[in-house]
Amino acid sequence: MGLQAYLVLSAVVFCLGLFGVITRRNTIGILLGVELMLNAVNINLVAFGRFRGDLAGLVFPVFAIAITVAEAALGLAIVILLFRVRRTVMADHLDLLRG
Amino acid sequence: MTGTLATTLAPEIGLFVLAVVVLLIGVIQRGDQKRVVGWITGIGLLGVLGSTLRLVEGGSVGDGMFVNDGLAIFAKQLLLGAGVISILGSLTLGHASFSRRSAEYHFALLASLLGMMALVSARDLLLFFVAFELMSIPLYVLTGFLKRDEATSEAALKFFLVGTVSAAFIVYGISFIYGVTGSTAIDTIPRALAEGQPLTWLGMGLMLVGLAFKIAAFPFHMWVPDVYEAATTPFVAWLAVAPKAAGFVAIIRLYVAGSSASDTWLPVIVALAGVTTVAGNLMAIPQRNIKRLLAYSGVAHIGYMLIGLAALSDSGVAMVLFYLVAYLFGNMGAFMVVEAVARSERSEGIDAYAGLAQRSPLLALAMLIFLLSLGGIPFVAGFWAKLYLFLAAAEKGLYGLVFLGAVLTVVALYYYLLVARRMYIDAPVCSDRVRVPGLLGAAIATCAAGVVGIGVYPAPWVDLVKRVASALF
Amino acid sequence: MSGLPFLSIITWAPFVSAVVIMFCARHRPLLVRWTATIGTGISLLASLWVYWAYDRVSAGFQFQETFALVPSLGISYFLALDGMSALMVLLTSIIIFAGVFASWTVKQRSQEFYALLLILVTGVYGVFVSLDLFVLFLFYEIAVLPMYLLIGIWGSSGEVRPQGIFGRAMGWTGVGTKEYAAMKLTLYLLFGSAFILVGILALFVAAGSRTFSFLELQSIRFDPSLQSWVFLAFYVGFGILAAIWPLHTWSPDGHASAPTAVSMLHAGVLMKLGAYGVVRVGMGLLPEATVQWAWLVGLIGCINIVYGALSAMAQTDLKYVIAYSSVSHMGVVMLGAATLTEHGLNGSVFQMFAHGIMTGLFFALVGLVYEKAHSRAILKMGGFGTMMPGIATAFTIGGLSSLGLPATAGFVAEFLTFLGAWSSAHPWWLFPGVFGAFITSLYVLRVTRYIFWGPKSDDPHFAHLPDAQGTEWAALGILVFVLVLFGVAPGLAIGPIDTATVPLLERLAPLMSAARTR
Amino acid sequence: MMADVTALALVALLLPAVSFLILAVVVPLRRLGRPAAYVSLLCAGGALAAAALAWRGAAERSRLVWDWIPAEAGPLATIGVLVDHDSTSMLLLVALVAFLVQLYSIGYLSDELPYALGRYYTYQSLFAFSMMALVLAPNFVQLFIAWELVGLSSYLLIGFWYHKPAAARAAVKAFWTTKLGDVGLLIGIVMLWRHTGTFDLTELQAMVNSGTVAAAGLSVMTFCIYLGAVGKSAQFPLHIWLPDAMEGPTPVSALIHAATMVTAGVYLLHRTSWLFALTPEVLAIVVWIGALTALLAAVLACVQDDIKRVLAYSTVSQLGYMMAAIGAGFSAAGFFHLLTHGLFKALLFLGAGAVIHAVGSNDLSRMGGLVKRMPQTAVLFIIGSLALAGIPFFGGFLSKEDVLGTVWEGGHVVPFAILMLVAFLTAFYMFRVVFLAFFGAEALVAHAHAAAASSADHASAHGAGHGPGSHGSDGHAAGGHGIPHDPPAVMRLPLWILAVLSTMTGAYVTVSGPELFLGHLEHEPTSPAWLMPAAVAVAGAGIALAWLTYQRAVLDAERLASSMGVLRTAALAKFWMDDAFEAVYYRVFLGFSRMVGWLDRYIVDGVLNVVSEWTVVGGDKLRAMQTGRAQDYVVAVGAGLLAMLIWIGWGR
Repeated sequence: MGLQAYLVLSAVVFCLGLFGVITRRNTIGILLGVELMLNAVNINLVAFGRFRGDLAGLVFPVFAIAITVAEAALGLAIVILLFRVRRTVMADHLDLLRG
Repeated sequence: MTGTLATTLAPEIGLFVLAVVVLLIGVIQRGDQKRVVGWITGIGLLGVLGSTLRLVEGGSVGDGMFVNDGLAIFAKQLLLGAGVISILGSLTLGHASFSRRSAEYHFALLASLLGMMALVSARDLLLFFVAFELMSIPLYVLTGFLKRDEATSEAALKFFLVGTVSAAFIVYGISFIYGVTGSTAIDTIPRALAEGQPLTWLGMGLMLVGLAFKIAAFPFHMWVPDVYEAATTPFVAWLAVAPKAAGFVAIIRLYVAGSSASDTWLPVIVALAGVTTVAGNLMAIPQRNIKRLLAYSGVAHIGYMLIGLAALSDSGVAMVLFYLVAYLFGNMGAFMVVEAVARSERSEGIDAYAGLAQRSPLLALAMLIFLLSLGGIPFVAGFWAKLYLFLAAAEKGLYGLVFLGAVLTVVALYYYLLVARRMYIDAPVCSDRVRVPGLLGAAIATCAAGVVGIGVYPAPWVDLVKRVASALF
Repeated sequence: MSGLPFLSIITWAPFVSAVVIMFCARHRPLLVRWTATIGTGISLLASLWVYWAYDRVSAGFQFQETFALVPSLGISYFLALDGMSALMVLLTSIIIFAGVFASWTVKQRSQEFYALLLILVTGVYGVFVSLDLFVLFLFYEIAVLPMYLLIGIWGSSGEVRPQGIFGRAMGWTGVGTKEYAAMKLTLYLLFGSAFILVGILALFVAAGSRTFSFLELQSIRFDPSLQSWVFLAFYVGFGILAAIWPLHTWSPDGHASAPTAVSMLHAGVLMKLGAYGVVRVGMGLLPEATVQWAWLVGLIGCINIVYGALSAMAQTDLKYVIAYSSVSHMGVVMLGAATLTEHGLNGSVFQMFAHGIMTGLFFALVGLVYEKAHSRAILKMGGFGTMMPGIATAFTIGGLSSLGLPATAGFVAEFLTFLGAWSSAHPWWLFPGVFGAFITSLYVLRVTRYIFWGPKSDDPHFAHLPDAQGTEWAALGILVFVLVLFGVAPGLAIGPIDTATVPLLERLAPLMSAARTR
Repeated sequence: MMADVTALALVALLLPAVSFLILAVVVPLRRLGRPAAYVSLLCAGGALAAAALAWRGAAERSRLVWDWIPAEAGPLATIGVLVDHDSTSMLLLVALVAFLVQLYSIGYLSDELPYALGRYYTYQSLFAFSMMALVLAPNFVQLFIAWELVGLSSYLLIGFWYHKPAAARAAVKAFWTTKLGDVGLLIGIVMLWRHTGTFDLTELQAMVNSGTVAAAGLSVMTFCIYLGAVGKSAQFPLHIWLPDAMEGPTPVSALIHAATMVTAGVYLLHRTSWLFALTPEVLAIVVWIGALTALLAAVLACVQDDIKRVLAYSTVSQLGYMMAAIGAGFSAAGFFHLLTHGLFKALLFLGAGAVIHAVGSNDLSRMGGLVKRMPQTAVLFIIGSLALAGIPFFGGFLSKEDVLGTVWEGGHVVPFAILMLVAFLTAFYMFRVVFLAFFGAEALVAHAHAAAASSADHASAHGAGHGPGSHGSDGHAAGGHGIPHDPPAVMRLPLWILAVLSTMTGAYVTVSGPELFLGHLEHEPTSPAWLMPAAVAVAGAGIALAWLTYQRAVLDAERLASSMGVLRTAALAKFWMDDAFEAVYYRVFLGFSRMVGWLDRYIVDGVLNVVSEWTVVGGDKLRAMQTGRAQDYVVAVGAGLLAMLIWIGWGR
């Protein structure tokens, strides 16, 4: 399997994630979509690192994963917060601010 | 080496220490934290700002990952200055959560600031990404700071969602660039571009989307009005300036400065500038909430700055930096007035300004000055700013863009004048003065002084930004 | 003599008094007025001195003051004046001095009113004396913006609203109200300034991004194709302020809604600012384009004259009549300039002055009538002459000047313009010009007859109308005196004007002869 | 001596100016009324003396000019005085009539309120100054300036009783109509300047004499200049304003609308006759229009019932005479007639004023048998009428005959015939007035105030309202006095002076020729021998017809009138000329202006409003994009990315 295949895989995952973000009604689902996108990036980085034989490609995902975790935590916190005040986690109900 | 490390990173280290101190206070002092944290943060920021004055241009750390060139120092001063003004405005915030969770607020703010400061100095994509996220994540927190408010949490979620998706775009783009160049150093990008690898283009495009989100260019601006409307005003004042400034510096580094292939970005930036200016101005017209209005007008201002960037020249960059300064004072000032009025009137609608000139003439005058500065009227900073931008674009021959921008200034003045009409022409609903807390007043006065000062005598600032920018090319 | 920075004094004296008014004269109406009087009085005296001391033999730009503002971009605070701007400065001084008196009775928020008015005037002076294009533009915007508040706060909405199907469709835009007029005027003029800005920047860049100085730019020969579009930009930009057709529609609404002193200043001086801009900046810097586009400027000038006059005739609101008459008269100014002949240009500049005074007078009078009768509807009024003979007399004099009657300044201006028109490359311009003057006589005398002549109106509102009083006489007296003085002794103004127009034409002469042979 | 003459002329010119300035600026003096009148009168007297001296001293042409409008290559325009025989003759006429009229007015307007009287004399001074400036004009610029200023004075004086709607309307009409002609004059002057490079009459004449004026296009210029004269001198078709101008006080009509201002056109053409001589085609037009005007006005004069209107039409008619003479190529005859006409027409008007003053009405049917009540006035009026009719030894005899002879000499047979017919009509209508007013049965009409109020003509029908302070309508004075009587001395004196002067000059020139007025002429018209008897016979026939009809009643006036059929209908309708102008003004002009006004408001401005409205609506539409749903925001980011990538790909 060449680099190309990994890139394609990551692109597919990335697009799946994006698709999820756009289409899921549930905010939790959307968060999952985001995670998927970020993981696609990691696939990319690692693949490049592997094929180039460069260490940076492996270091980078470590940082990325750490940040992703922080983001996910924050995202879930916000969702919980939202559920407390709004009693819903459906994304399309959240259009108080508009126009 | 440690000496260089310390001197080069002095502001960042100072900021980090300050953040830790604030956090510790928050941990130790349970319950009502009052304003002491705010004061500490403010004074600390001033100290850090002072330390930036001693920074040496060209100092670098970590094999050139982190470089303090003129641009970076300038940007850091700008960011810190904006932070000070914002703190000044938020010191008197009356919300209960501000008394209880003051340390939390200030820590987040300082963390974000730290991210921005790292971002403007970053010369390595890894650092760049980390700094970018360090800047962004606290902003989501700060947006949702008033936890009990329905709108606030909604805005935080939207900001977060769009923000993380954009971050994903950025890092995805970074991965491609890394893949092509085999390095995370930013310096290698121009060469890769010159080679014409499509993946480089894809990567740069993806990154540009992420940055465009940060600076809120159309159509990546959509979080802006919602967040501005819902978040606390002093924070918004800062949010409207600092991350955008950082974002611009990043764009300048990646797409404009010293890049041999930079002219190839011209059509993109021109297109972004055009649509952003038009959309921002048009969408601001029907707004009835002053913060939303300022949000959209902010989008338009981003468009103007992009016009300057589109010149892809040292004078273009210089003028963008100048614009940022003018925008800092004008925009933050306007938001501070909004805060003052909102606190007294319990409304952020434009109607709340009816007859303000007769109730509090000075406050109205200050608002008028800020609006005029934003609108680009002589003798206040915004005029020179806009003019210089157009000048830079004209030098590049982008007369179409200049003309578009100049004409849209008229549209912008339309909605600014609608506010002016409320303040000056309409009759007041009640006659008592709007009470402005002293510190907030000081923030407003600072901004007004900045706006008028630059407006009357812009030469030193122009010289400064020109010097900073010319080093990049 | 040359020790004092006269031009700065002229320019900034009103501004200083505005600041004094804002911060020191709070809630003391009389002090406000006297401060304004003193501020504008200083300007008036200084401009009289400057006008008198201007050396007509050596000509050129005199009373120069320079101060580098942004050296890195070649921007400097460079003031100087030649014969043309000296006259314009004098005009401004006269109008604002009279304007202060004419608005003596403004009661509501008078402090702000005077402050804004004086700031506005600073802008106007600034444009006339600046020789740095950038600073000129800066002052230009200053001169436009306070207008919004001045009209919005102290203006008056018209009684005559649009009617008919179109009218109803337009009704909800607020046509006819002062808020609408204020916004329209301000935005329209700023729209024009966008063109000016682009033009100035283009010249700056083409000149090597070194300088905004008029004199230095003048010595550069710009590429004809650049000149061509930059001239159009200037023409549209400044022309909007000069109310060129079809970009004039801000003017009737704006002038009709504005309070007295503002109408005086705006129609009297600000519109001249537009024409001045076209002549000074457009024609002064872009000789090739001037020759190239003269036909357009003249053609639109002709349209303005006739169209404005006919529109004025159709109006039933007194202020609109005067406002449209300004549109018509500005046509004469533009026509004169477009002739590119000595007499035509002299006439053009003289018309700027004459029209400034006469329209100032007109608006002062209309303001007085409105203040006393609370009506602007021509058809409702009647027989006011018996009650306010002084106003009637002054109105008649203004009207006569407006229709170009000799012994008033209006005649000399029109006469010179006609001479210029007939000796220009487009002699037929003479006919619309003369015809326009005739239409002017129709509507001016018609209005005079309706309002001041004839039997007294039966309307009880008009039962007791006092004549002008006290300070109002001062305003009227000054304007009538100047109007007649310059009509009887036009040499007072033509002399200095000539020193400015002749060098301008000398630059154009070779190009024109080249164009003719082609 | 020469300098003295110009100085004298200058004094004559400036005295009224001084009086005007004093009265205009010193408001309290003006408000006093009578003292103001005395100031004006004093200046007019001084001007008269100076003018008389200048007239006697004028031998050579001399001029005195100052720069007026400077220009790079020497002054563009000058002002000053040009003194020669013609101008001093005219100056004297103007000064004389002006002085006499001002004197007369003291009596005539004795019932005016002081401030109104002061205003009247201010205007009078202005007029005297402007008219003299016109007469003495050394160039076209000053001529035009003065030309317009006399128009202004005329406007102001016609509208002296401005609260009368008819007066207000007449004033405006007069101004507009003459202004229409002035448009032509101005164009002519401008074109001529471009053609020759000068405004100066002396220089122009020198150029014409040396033949350096190119003929090409010259006729257009002279025609344009002639248009000015058409307006001012009430030639067809712009004669319509003059009869209406009778709304002004009668002394004003005498001065401005009979003796002096209306003859300015004739004077202008006489002054520039050397120029017109280059364009015979224009002169032909002048003859024809002159003759036509004379006939038209004479016909109209026959059907008027208003004594002033008869005189007004007669003035128009006589102006036609003068013009015809000028058109025939011998302008001196026209000018001569101008001078004699000035004297006797002023006399007639002032006499009519005395009658109106006494009777309280302009209406001929309210008069009758006045010869018993006011014998002096009757005699004076008859002297004037005889002069106008062209009876030997009276004022107008020789000048009229000169005119006829000139036209005949010029070979204009049809105009000559017309003018002969007009001579007949002139005698007829003047004596119609004489017989109706002074002879016949005494009209037993109650001279009530009501009648006095509606003194004027039909035009004032709707304007019954006199505001407070409306202390004067023509002939108001006699209302309360009961029986008509001769006017007071202050009014009688001017009448007598005019009558004597008119008759004396008439007799003198009948005997010795017109040199007195015209100086030495290079070539006199040699009229055929049969002309004098024929002219006198025609005039006599006219008088006879009037006598038979109105005194003896041998002929029934009604039947005589109705026998004219269509002509009478047309005459009563003023040949529909006024209607035509009114229709053009109201229908075409106002209609067109309304259309332009509408266009401006709804199209030109409408486009602007629509565009700005679209901008606002566009903002609102764009705003709808901001749905408030987070996922849509993400979609926007994605779409933006896509667009950007496509754009980049495109760009490469």
